[in-house]
Amino acid sequence: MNIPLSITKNIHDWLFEVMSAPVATVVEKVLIAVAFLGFFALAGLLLVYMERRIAAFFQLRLGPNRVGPQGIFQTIADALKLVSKELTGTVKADQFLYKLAPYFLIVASLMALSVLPFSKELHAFDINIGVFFLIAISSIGVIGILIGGWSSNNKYALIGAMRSGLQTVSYELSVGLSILTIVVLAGSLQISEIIEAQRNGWFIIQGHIPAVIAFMIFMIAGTAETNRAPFDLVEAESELGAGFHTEYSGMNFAYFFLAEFINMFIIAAIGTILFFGGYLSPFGITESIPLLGVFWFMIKVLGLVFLMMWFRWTFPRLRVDQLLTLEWKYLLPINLFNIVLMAIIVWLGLTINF
Amino acid sequence: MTDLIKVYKINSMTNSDLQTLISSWNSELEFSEAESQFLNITVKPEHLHELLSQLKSNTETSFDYLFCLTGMDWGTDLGVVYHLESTTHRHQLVVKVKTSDRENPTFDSVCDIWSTAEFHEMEVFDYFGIKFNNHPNLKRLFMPKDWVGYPLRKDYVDEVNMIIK
Amino acid sequence: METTFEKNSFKSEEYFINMGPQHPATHGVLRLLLTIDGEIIKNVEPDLGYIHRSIEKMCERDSYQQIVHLTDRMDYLSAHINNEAVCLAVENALGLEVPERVKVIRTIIAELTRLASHQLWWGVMGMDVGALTTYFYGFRDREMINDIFEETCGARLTMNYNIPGGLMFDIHPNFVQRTKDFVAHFKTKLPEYDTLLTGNVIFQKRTKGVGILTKEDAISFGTSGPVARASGYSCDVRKLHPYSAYDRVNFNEALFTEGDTFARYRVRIQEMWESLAIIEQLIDNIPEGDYKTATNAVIKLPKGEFYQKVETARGELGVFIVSDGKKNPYRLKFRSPGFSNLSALKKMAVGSKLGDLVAMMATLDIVVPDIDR
Amino acid sequence: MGYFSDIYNGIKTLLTGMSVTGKYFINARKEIITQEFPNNRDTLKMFDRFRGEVVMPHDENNEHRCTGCQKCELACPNGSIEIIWDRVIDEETGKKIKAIDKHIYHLSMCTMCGLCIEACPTDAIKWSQNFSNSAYDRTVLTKVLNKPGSKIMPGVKDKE
Repeated sequence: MNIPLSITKNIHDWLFEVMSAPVATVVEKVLIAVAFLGFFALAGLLLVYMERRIAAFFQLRLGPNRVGPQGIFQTIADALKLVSKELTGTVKADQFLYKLAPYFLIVASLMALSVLPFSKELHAFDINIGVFFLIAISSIGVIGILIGGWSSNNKYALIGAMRSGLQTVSYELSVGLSILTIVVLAGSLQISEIIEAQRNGWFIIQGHIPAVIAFMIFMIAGTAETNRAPFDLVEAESELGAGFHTEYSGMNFAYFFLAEFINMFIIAAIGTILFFGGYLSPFGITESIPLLGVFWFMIKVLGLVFLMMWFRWTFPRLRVDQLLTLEWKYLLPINLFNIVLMAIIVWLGLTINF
Repeated sequence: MTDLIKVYKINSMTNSDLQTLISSWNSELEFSEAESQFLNITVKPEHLHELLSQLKSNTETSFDYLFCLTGMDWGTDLGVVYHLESTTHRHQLVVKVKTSDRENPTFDSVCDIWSTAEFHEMEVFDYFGIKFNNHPNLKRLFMPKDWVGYPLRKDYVDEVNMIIK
Repeated sequence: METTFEKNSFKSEEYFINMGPQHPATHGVLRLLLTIDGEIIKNVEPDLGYIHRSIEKMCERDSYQQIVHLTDRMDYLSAHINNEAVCLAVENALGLEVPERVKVIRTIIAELTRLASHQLWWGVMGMDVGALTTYFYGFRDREMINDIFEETCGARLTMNYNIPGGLMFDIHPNFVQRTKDFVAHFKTKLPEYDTLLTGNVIFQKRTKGVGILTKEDAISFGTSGPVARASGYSCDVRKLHPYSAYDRVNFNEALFTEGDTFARYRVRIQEMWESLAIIEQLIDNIPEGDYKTATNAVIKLPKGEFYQKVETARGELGVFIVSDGKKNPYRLKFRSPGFSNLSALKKMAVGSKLGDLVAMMATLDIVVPDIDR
Repeated sequence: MGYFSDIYNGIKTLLTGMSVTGKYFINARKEIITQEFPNNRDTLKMFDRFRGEVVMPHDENNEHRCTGCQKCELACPNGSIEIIWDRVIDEETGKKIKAIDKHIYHLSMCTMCGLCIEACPTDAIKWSQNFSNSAYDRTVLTKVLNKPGSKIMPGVKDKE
């Protein structure tokens, strides 16, 4: 664990000064965990607020604007309401799995959050297989959906959960392959190295044609991974009511809801890291101030999140067989072809470097 | 505009032509044009299915569109009124069937001739208690399954729910 | 040699699902009993009566003026056209000739009602296939029509503007200008409907070839309105049996032959253009004159049977009045378009997927109070 | 080749769809169609003909125009109107005439069809334009339209 960024380094040094090394390590880990939990909650609430406002503007409405300035505390009020609500559920549900499911989902998204670099070396967990770790962790979440839908003893929930299973299994492939295309270009799986390799131009420019194709596939498959419209078959409200979380209420429901938004954040963050240079500023304009990396990272992530929201509020939903057709007939072959193309481009040195 | 109406009404048979043609099939039919804008045929229950299927299959009449099926309570008689239209000839016809049996009124179903009759006959059964032979799924459609009585009959009494002015 | 392979060992299991009475896609309190094998629908059985108010029985009790307001509550999206049907039936039975002004105003408002109904349908159709934003665009345009209604009739939905013999009161002085403004506004917005939803590749994939109803089936199931016209059965009552001012306007009957969900969608979009054309032809030519003819305070129809059909936004509405000469009808039957259209659902839905059923229900454009009455 | 043209056309239609919603997003502030309802309750003006509820206008002398002919009661399809009347001696002519004691209006049963106002021969009742009439207690919705102690306007007579 190396956190040399000035603030975090100071805290690190201070902690090891005032207490013995083992205690300091534990305290430091706890502090990091608390920071991430706080970030998780805050980012989730902010994204929910952002979604509601943006949706309102697409739909010629105002959106929440009563609680706090411009309604910014609306989602906090909603969260408080959800916390205070009774947890209802079906009697015949498989109680253990039923209660376990939301935590599965939320732990999976939290773990994925840990490898994201918010700025240069503001990193909780920079392992050398970072991208691989991300893909592996992000597909654990679907188990939460599956057991949630299965255990709530509701047919609508079951249909939703099964749809989610097949959707994730297929689109996992496309996400992985489109990330692989970029890994071919970067030559590393370590996230910090991938970002540093983009100092000479973001990968979407370095890799030009295959990178743009990979980006489009990544956005489509990523939207499908997070079960958002137009791929929201899992909770298709006009077909299944609420899908897999039909029987959940109160905070259990809120976990599902927050996890969806955090997953969206993670997909957008992966997109930023792989295609738009992560925390790197455009043309290196704020190279000297590492803390501004957080700002650039968030700007880029929120831009991609906005794009996903734009998809959601424009497109109709696909049918379940069309979802599979899109993946296996279109995205997968193009993706395989795209990797070969990228390999040829890297081999011949046709990348664009500044 | 009038041309268009003419195009839509091509090959239409007049009421008297229809009467001559249909009366040649069955001599026991009663025809009437009084008090109605259509030609009315009153048919005995036992000839109902035969007449209606002939009305549809005969190419000159070809009444293939059953646009209204009404249950009726004429005080003493229960019955059904069929409003028919031909989509090729665009002429219209009304067929009525009556029975004086109020305990167990039964007619032949016309579901096999016009599919729409399935729902309409369920509605008639629900309101008037008229049963239809060979109906695939005769049950209460609108009223609760355990409702007693047939609410649109004239002798139906419900002192709780009905407000008589 | 007898094979040891048993088919039954691979048999999939069918199960029941209750779609409704509270379900977002059934547009009201309609309950569908679905038998499903995985995602594939094996059987659909509608269970009706959740909003049954026995309007036909109430009609036997009420006077003819009072019946009119009950019809608002049947198909509330074409309330004015329902009112018109009863009024026309009573007027025809009495042999009453209503002033030209009434006929033209009735026609304009009927077409505005149709537009409002189709706009709502378009919004909800988009929502059913998952595009939530269409709902608000549809409502934005519908709101202008509702304002016109509110200014002239006093109510936005259940207007009860017709009375036997004419209209309850004259049109508001702003009516003509507001209607013209609306037509000008909507002509710029209707193409947007196409770019947003009609052309969308996902929408087309969701609707093309889904829920096919052949012409023979459409006729046999007694369907009418856009559902029948999408199957190639020309059944526009406004053309076949013109009433009010429809005999003097020029419009085309929207007719498609594919019979699938997309054809039903296109019929309604086409109908919106035709309705705009009808309004444009009439709005400048509202003749001067009375807004009603005097009738007796107590209307008694002559003894006999009277049938009147009109074209509502959903199809052919028939009003069958049996009169015994008293001040209230002996029997009054409403042949509602949604009832017959719904009966064709089973034919369309069996064998398709759960998502398709929602799209089919959307293009059947069911209003449940119209079915249950 | 149809494979690639499918992809091309598909993406094109998706982008045109996004351009429509994107245009509205950029102009979002100008084209808002919703109202912030309870906040603008005081300034909201309904149309003149809006059917809020039935009221009976009184003039400054606490006089109304209702003769108690009960035509509105008869015209009402759902029995929302009840008139309790009595015979009083007319001061001018000395004859006994009908006069209302109470004109009771059940807003909870009213369907706003307007037949009573059509039927009234003396224009005694009319629509008011108030809205959001819902209440927590049903009895609040049963209203007596004539004010206590009110009389009929002089000169208003039944057309017999």
